[in-house]
Amino acid sequence: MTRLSGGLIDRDRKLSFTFDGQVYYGHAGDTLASALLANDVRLVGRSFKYHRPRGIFSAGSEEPNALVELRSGARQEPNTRATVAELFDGLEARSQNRMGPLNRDLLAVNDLMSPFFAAGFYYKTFMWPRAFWEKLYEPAIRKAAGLGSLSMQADPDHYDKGFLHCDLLVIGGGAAGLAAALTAARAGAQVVLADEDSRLGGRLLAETLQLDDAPATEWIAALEAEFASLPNLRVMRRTTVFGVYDHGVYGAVERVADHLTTPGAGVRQTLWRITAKRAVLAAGATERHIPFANNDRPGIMLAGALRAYANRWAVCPARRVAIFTNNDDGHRTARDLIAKGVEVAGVIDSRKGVHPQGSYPLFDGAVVSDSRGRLGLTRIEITRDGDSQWIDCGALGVAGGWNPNVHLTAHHRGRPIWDPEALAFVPGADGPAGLIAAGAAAGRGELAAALADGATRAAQALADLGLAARLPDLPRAEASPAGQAAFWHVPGKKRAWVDMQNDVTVKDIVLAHKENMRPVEHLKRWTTLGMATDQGKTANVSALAVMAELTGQSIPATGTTIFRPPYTPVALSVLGGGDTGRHFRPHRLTPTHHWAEARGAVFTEVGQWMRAQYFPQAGETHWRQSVDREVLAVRVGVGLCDVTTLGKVDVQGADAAAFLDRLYANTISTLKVGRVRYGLMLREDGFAYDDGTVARMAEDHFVVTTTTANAGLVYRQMEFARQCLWPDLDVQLISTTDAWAQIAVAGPQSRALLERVVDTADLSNAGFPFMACAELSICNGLRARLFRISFSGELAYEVAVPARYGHALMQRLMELGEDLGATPYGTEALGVLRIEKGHAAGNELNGHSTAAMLGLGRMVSAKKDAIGALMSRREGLAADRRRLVGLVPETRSGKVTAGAHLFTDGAEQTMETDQGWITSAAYSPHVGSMIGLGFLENGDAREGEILIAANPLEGESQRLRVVSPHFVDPEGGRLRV
Amino acid sequence: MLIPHPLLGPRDAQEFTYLGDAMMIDRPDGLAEGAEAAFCDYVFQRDNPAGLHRELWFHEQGDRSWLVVTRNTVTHEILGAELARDVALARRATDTPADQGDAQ
Amino acid sequence: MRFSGFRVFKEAVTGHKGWKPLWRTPDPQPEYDIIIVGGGGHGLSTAYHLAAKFGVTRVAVLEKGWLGSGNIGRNTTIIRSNYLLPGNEHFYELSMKLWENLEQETNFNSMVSQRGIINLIHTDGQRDAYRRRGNAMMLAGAGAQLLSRDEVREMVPFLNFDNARFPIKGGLMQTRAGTARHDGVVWGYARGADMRGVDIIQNCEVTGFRIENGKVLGVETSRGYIGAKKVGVAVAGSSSRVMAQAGMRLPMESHVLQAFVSEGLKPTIPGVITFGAGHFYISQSDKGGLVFGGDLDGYNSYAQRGNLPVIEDVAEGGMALMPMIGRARLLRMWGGIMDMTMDGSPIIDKTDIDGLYFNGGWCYGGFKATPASGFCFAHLLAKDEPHEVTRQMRLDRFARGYLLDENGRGAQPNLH
Amino acid sequence: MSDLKPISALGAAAPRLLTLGTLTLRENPGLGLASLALRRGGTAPSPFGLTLPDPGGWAASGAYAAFWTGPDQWMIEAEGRGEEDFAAALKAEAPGCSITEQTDGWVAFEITSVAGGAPLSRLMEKLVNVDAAGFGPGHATRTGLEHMSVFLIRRAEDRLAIIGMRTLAGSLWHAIETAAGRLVAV
Repeated sequence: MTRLSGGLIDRDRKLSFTFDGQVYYGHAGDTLASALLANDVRLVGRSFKYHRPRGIFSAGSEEPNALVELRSGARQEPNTRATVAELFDGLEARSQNRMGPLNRDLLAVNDLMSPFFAAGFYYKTFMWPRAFWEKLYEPAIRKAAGLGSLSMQADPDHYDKGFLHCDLLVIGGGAAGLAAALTAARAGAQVVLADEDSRLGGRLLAETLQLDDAPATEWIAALEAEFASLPNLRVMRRTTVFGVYDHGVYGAVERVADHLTTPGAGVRQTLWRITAKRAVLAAGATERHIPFANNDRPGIMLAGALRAYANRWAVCPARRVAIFTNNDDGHRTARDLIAKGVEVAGVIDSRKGVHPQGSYPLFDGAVVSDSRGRLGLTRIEITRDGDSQWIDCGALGVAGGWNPNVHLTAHHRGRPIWDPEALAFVPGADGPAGLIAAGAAAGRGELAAALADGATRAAQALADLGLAARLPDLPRAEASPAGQAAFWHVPGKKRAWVDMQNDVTVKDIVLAHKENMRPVEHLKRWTTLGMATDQGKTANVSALAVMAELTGQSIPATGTTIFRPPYTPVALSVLGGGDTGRHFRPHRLTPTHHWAEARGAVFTEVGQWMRAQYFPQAGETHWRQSVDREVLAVRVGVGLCDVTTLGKVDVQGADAAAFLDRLYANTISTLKVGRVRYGLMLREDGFAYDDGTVARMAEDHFVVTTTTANAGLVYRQMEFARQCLWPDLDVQLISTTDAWAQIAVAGPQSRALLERVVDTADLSNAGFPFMACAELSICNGLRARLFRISFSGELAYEVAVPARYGHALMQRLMELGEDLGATPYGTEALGVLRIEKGHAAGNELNGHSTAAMLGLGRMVSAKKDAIGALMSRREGLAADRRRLVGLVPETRSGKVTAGAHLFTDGAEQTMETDQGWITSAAYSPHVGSMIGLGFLENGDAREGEILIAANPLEGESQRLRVVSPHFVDPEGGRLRV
Repeated sequence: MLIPHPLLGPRDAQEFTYLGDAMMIDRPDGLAEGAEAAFCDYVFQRDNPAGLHRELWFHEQGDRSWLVVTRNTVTHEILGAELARDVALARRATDTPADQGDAQ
Repeated sequence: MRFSGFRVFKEAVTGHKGWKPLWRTPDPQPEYDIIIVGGGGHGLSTAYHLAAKFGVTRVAVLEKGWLGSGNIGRNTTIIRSNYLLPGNEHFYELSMKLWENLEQETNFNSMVSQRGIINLIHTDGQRDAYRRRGNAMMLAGAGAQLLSRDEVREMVPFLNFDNARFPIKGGLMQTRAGTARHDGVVWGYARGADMRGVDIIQNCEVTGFRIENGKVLGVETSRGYIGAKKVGVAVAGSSSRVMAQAGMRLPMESHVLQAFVSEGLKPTIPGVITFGAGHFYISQSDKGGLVFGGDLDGYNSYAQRGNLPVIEDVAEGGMALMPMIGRARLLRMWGGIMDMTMDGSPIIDKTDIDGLYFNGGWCYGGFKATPASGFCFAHLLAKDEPHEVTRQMRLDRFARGYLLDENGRGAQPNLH
Repeated sequence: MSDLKPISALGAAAPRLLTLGTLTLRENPGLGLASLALRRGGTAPSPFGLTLPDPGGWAASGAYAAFWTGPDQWMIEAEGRGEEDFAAALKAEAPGCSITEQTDGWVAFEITSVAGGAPLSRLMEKLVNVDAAGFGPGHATRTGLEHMSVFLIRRAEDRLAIIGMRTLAGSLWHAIETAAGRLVAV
C-alpha cells in the first residue's frame, strides 16, 4: 500500500522501525499503527482468550486490539497501544500473547475449543482432584492468560512529579477545548490546557471539515501562535488527565520523552497534580461498533478511525473498502476516502430509505452479517431483507455512533444519564464539583456546537470565579450532522464480538442472561466484559443494549457502568516516580554521622534515621566481638554514643508543669528546677505509650525527651492536649530534636572525662547528683546542657551542644578520654546495655503493654487526672498478670531467642497454655551468657522457675530460668556514685 | 483533597494528619463520678455518620494547628474549618458539644 | 444442577441450552426464621452455612443492590491465617481450613489458590516480632516459615535487594495462604444457599427494624415489612448506618481503602508479597493483572473512592520494593469502605436487642474471613451461643478492656 | 569563643554552593534562628524593630527578619549570627515571650535566580504543592517536600529560601539538586 495524498506526516523525515523483527519505514508524525498500515501490516496481535487474529481497530487511546510490546531490554513496555505510540527512529515493537509466530499462533487452538470456554466456564470445572488446581489447571491458565510481559528488570528511566495550580483546567485540545482555552486565557485567567495527543486539534486533525472555508489546521495554527504569547496559558501536549480527585485536584501524566529513542538526561514522564478551581472536560467522543458475525478480523475497524488514518496519516488498510453504518457519519467516511482515491465497494446502512451522499454503492436497510479472511478481511456478507450477498473488500469501517467521553464525570461515582436524542450516555448532574463537560464529551459533538459550547462553558466557569470573559469570535464551521439511529447489533447464530480484547460475544451476554447474571456488574464480572486494558470503551454501551434487548427493558433501566480512574492506563513508574533506591525516603543523619562514617561504623536504618550500629576495630571478624567490646567499655571505662535521635520538646509557659502533669501518668509538677525525672505516658485507652525524661530548666521551662520512634507522635499528642483538651493553660511547645547534638557519656569514668571538658561546673556527686541537669559551658565557652541520666545503669550523663558542634565534641571527648578507655558505641551495644539493666524499649513498649506489665504500675498516679490513667484501671487491663522478667539459659551456653514463646516446664504447648514470650535477647558480656527480657504470666512471682522457650518456627526449644530483669546493679548503686 | 485552613486558605490535605470525630475535644473529667463509663464512650464509641462529620485534622506539615473540619463523608465536600483551640475555648464558655457546632 | 467438567462438555456440544439460573429471583415471603441483612460475602456465607450446616432454611438474604456489590466485590482477594493473638488466630485458621475445602463443598470453582504469602522483614526488631507471630501460627497449627534474606531472594529474585532504602532482611511465610477469586466466592455461596432453599432477594434495602419490648420482630424494607424471628446484620461498610436504625452506636469508624489492578501480564509474581517498610502488598490474578494495595486514605469516608496521595504512596512503595513493575500500567483503581474498629478486630455477637445479631468491623481483613465468619455467625444465630473461636470477638470487650489489638495501635481506627 | 570547630549541616567545613543553569543553591550556616511564642494573652513585641507578620507572611528589617510559623508563634532570623546564642539576644528584645533556640534545628538553603522569578516558579512546581503565582516576595509557609517538612520563604522575586530540618540536610539537598538539575536537562 502506498501512501495516500496529504496528511499531517512529515514526508521529509523517514524513520525506520521494526515489528516482530522485520524492518519497516514510516514518517515523523506517524503512530506505530499508521506506520504499520502504511507497510501493509494488518495482523498485529491476538485476542486474550481465543487468540483470534487481530488488527488495528481504532485510531486512539480506546484501542482494544493492537497491543504490542514496545522497546526492548529493561525498557520493554507491554500492552502498548500501537495507535497512540508515536513513531521514532529505531522503534522496536513485538506482537504479544502468542505461542510461535504471530500468523501461526499455536494457542489459536483455543478458538476451536471456544464452545467450552463460554462465559463463566472456569467457575464450573477444574475442581477435581482438589490438588490439581494449584499444580496443573491454574499454572496453565496463568500462562495462557495475561498479555505482554515485563522484562523483570528495574525501569532505568527517571520520572518526575510536580504540582500545578490554575483557575481553569481544559481537558482536551479539540474544537471545544481550544475554544474554551482561548476564551479563558484571553480573559486573563490562569489556564492549563492538556491534551493526550502530540498536537492540538483533537478530532479536527482527522477530519476534512473546514473552518471559515479553510482547512481547520490553519485555524489551529493561528491559535497556537496566540497561545504561545499568553503567559497565563500553559499548553501541555502529550498529557493525559487520568483522574479527578477531591476538591479540584486532577491527576495527569505528561509523556515527556515517550516519542524519543531514550529520555537522555531528562525524565520519561511527569506526574502532575493539578489543582484547578474549575475544569472544562472537552475529551471528545469515542465511536462504537456494531457487533455482527466474525466482526473481529484485521481490517475491520471503526469508521471514524478509517477516516482518521486516511486524512491525518494518509494511509488506508486496503485499496477497496466498505462501510457499515447506522448513521450519517459513516457516509462522511466514504466521502473522505473517495476523495483520497480509495475505492468504496459499498456503504451498508441499517436505516431504510437513506440516500447516498457521494458516488458509492449504497445498501440501505441492510446489514453486514458475516466476514471472511483468516488473517485479514477479504470479504463481507451483506444481508438485506433476508437476501445475502458477498462482496470483496480488504477493510470495513463500522460506524455505530459516538459515545461522549464522560469518564471523568463519573470518577466521583456520579452516573451518566441516557440521552434518548443522542442515543448515548451523557454526563449526569452529579459529577465532580467544578467540572463542566463541553462539546462532544457533553453530547454536543457537531462542530459548530462544540466550538460554541467550549467557549460558553469556559466563560461560565470563569463567571463562577468572579472573572468576566468575553466570548471570542469563533470560525464558521462546516456542518457535520451525526444522524444516529438505534441499531445495536446484527442478530445471528455465529459469534459476534462485543468486547474485542476479552473475547466477549453476544452469545456470552445471552448466556449470562440465561444464568441470571443480569445486573450489569454481574454481566461484567461473569463475562469479563469491559475488564480489559481498554476498559470496554468501545464495547460497554453495545453490551448494555444487547442485555436491554434480552430483558425487555430500556438501556438506562438495564444500567450503566461506573468509570473508575485512570482514564487510560498509567505506568506504575510515574505514579511511584522519583527515587526508588536509597533515596526512596529521606535519611536523617545524626550530628556525628560523618565522624562515625570516617571511623568505619556500620550503620542501620532506624525509622528515618541512619544510626551507627557498631564500630568494628581492626582484627574483629564478627559483629559480636565489636559489640561485646563496646558494652564492656561502658561497664568498666567510658563509652560515647550519639543519642540525638531521641525526640526533644521544649515546653514553656506559666502552666507548663500543670500541663505535663496531665500528659504523664506520674507527677511532674513536684520536680525541682535543675532536676530530671523519668516520665511515663499512657494512651487514653490506658496502655503504655512512650517514656522519656523530663528536665526542669526553670519554673516555667521544661525539656522533655521521647523515644526515637515516637518523637513525631508524641509531639502531635502534646499539641492535641494543648490546643484541644486544655486550651486555657499557658503552654508553648516547640521541637528541638535537631537543634542539639546529644551524646551519652556512660561508664564509671564518665565524670572524669566530662570534668576535662566543662569549663567551671562542679560535677561532683554532691554538686551534680544523679538526675541533675544544668545549662553550662564547655570547651572554653560553648553553651551546653548536661543531664545526669543513665540508660545503661552506669554512672552516666548526656551532654548536648548546638548540633554543628556535635562532630567536634565527639572528637574532643575521644581525644581527652583516650587514657580513660573512651570508646564509641552503637545501637547494638546500647541495646545490650539496656537489656542488662532491664529498661523497656520498643520491643516491650509495643502498644500492648500496661504500666503494670512493665513493672511501672506504681508510677500511675491515682491522685490526678492524666491521659490514660483512669482507663488503665479497667477490668481487662488490671487482670493482665503478665510481667516483665529476666531470662537466662539453664546452662551458660544456651540460647535465648526473641520471639520464642514461654511454657511451663512439662506442659503441653498450645496457644492456650502459652505463658508469655521473649521480647528482647542479647549476649551479655557482663553476665557471660545470653540473656533475655520477656513478659510472663505472673512473672513477678516466678523467679527461679525453669521455663521452656519454644521456637517451633525454627525447630528450637530452650530451658530458661526466670530471674530479675535487672541483670546489672539491681539496687542502682552505680548510678549514684 | 484541600483543607480550607482558617488562617492560611486552602492547603493540600497531605500536609495534615487525621485524628477523627471532633467529640474527642470533649474529654471527660477523669476524677468525676462515673468517669469510667464516660471514658469508655469517649475513647471507643463513634457516631460514624454518612453525611456531615465534624472531625479533627492536625496541620503537621504546616502551622501545627489542630482544626475542626466539617466534611461530608459521602461526597467529601468540606463546609468549613475552624481552629480547634477556638472551638475548645468556646465549648468551655458555652457548653456546646464540639461535634455539634456550626460550620463557618 | 451440578457443575462438572462433563456438564461443561455436554453444554458446549449442545449449544449451552441447558444452563439454569445460578439462583432464583424470589419475592420476599411475609416471615422467615432468620433474615440476614446484607448480600455480601459474609451474609451469603452465613445463609449458606445456616442451611448447609445448621439445617435452618427458612432464611432470607436481603441485599440493597446486587449480590456482592460491597467489599467482597472490591478487595485484593488475599486469604491467610497469619495472626498473632489467640483470639484472632484460631478464627482465621478455621477460615483457612474452610477455604481449603470450599470448592468441593459448594461445587463452584472459587479459584482458591494457595500460592503463599511472604511478609518481608526489614529490621531486627521486625524479625523478633515476626518470630513471635510465626511461633503463634505454629502453635495454632497454621504453619509458618521464617525465611532468611537468601531464601527470600531465591523465591522472589526480582525484589530490590541491592539498592534499597530499607534493606530486605528476611521474611515470614505462610505457604497455605494465597488468593481466591472474590466474585466466585459470592456466587458459590449464593448458589449453594439458593439450592438449599434460602431466598436471596436483591434490590431490597432494609430501612428500619421493628423492635418491640426490646425484641426484634422484623425489618422494614424498600419492598415492605418482612417478619423474622431473628435478624443477623452483616453489612460491612454500612454497619454504623444500619445499626443506628436499631439505636446502636458502634466502636468503629468507616474508612476508604483503595485497591489497584494493572493491565494483564504474563506470570510475574508467584504468591502474595507484603512490604514491611512501606504500605504495599501485591499478588497477581489468574487473568494476569497485578493486584495491589496499601494503606487507608485515613479519613472517615463512605465514598468508595480515594485520593492521589495514597495512590502515589502505594506506587512508590511498589517501585521501591520491586522496580521491575515500573513499565506495567495501572488499569483500574477503586475504593472499598472498611468498618475499622477501635482495636482492629471484628465483632460477631448478640446485641442488647433480643433477636438482633451483629457481624461486622472487619477492618480491611474481611475477605479472608468470609467462610469462618459465615459459619460462626450461623452458629451464633442457630444456637444462640458463640462459636468457640469467636469468643473474644464480643461487643463489650472495649469497655471491659479485653482488646484484640493485633498491632498495638490503640483506639485509633485508621492506624490498624 | 570555644575552640571546637563547627561543621555545616551537610557535614563539611565550608558550606555547599552549586550553580545549575540559572539557579544557584547555597547552604547558609550563618543564619541565626530562634522561635518566639506569645504567652497566653500576651501581645506581640517588636524585636529588633520587626513588625511580626500575619499568617503566611515574612517581614525583614535590616539583618533581621521574621516569619509566621503558627498562631502566636514566629521564627526570627538573624543573618550572620549563626554562631552566636541568638536566642539569648532575642530574649532581651522580647521579654515575657517564650523563646527557644532554633539555629541548629534547621538548615537553610538560599536559592537565587539570575533570570527573574520564572525559574523559581518552575523549581517550586517540582517540589512543593504551593502556587508560585501567589507566593511572591514577603510570603513564607511551611509545607511538605519529598516526605520532609520545610519552610519556604520568598525573600525577593529572584530569591527563595528552603529551610529544612538539619538532620535531613543531605536528603533535602538531594531533592532540590535533582529538581533543579532536571530543569536544566529539559
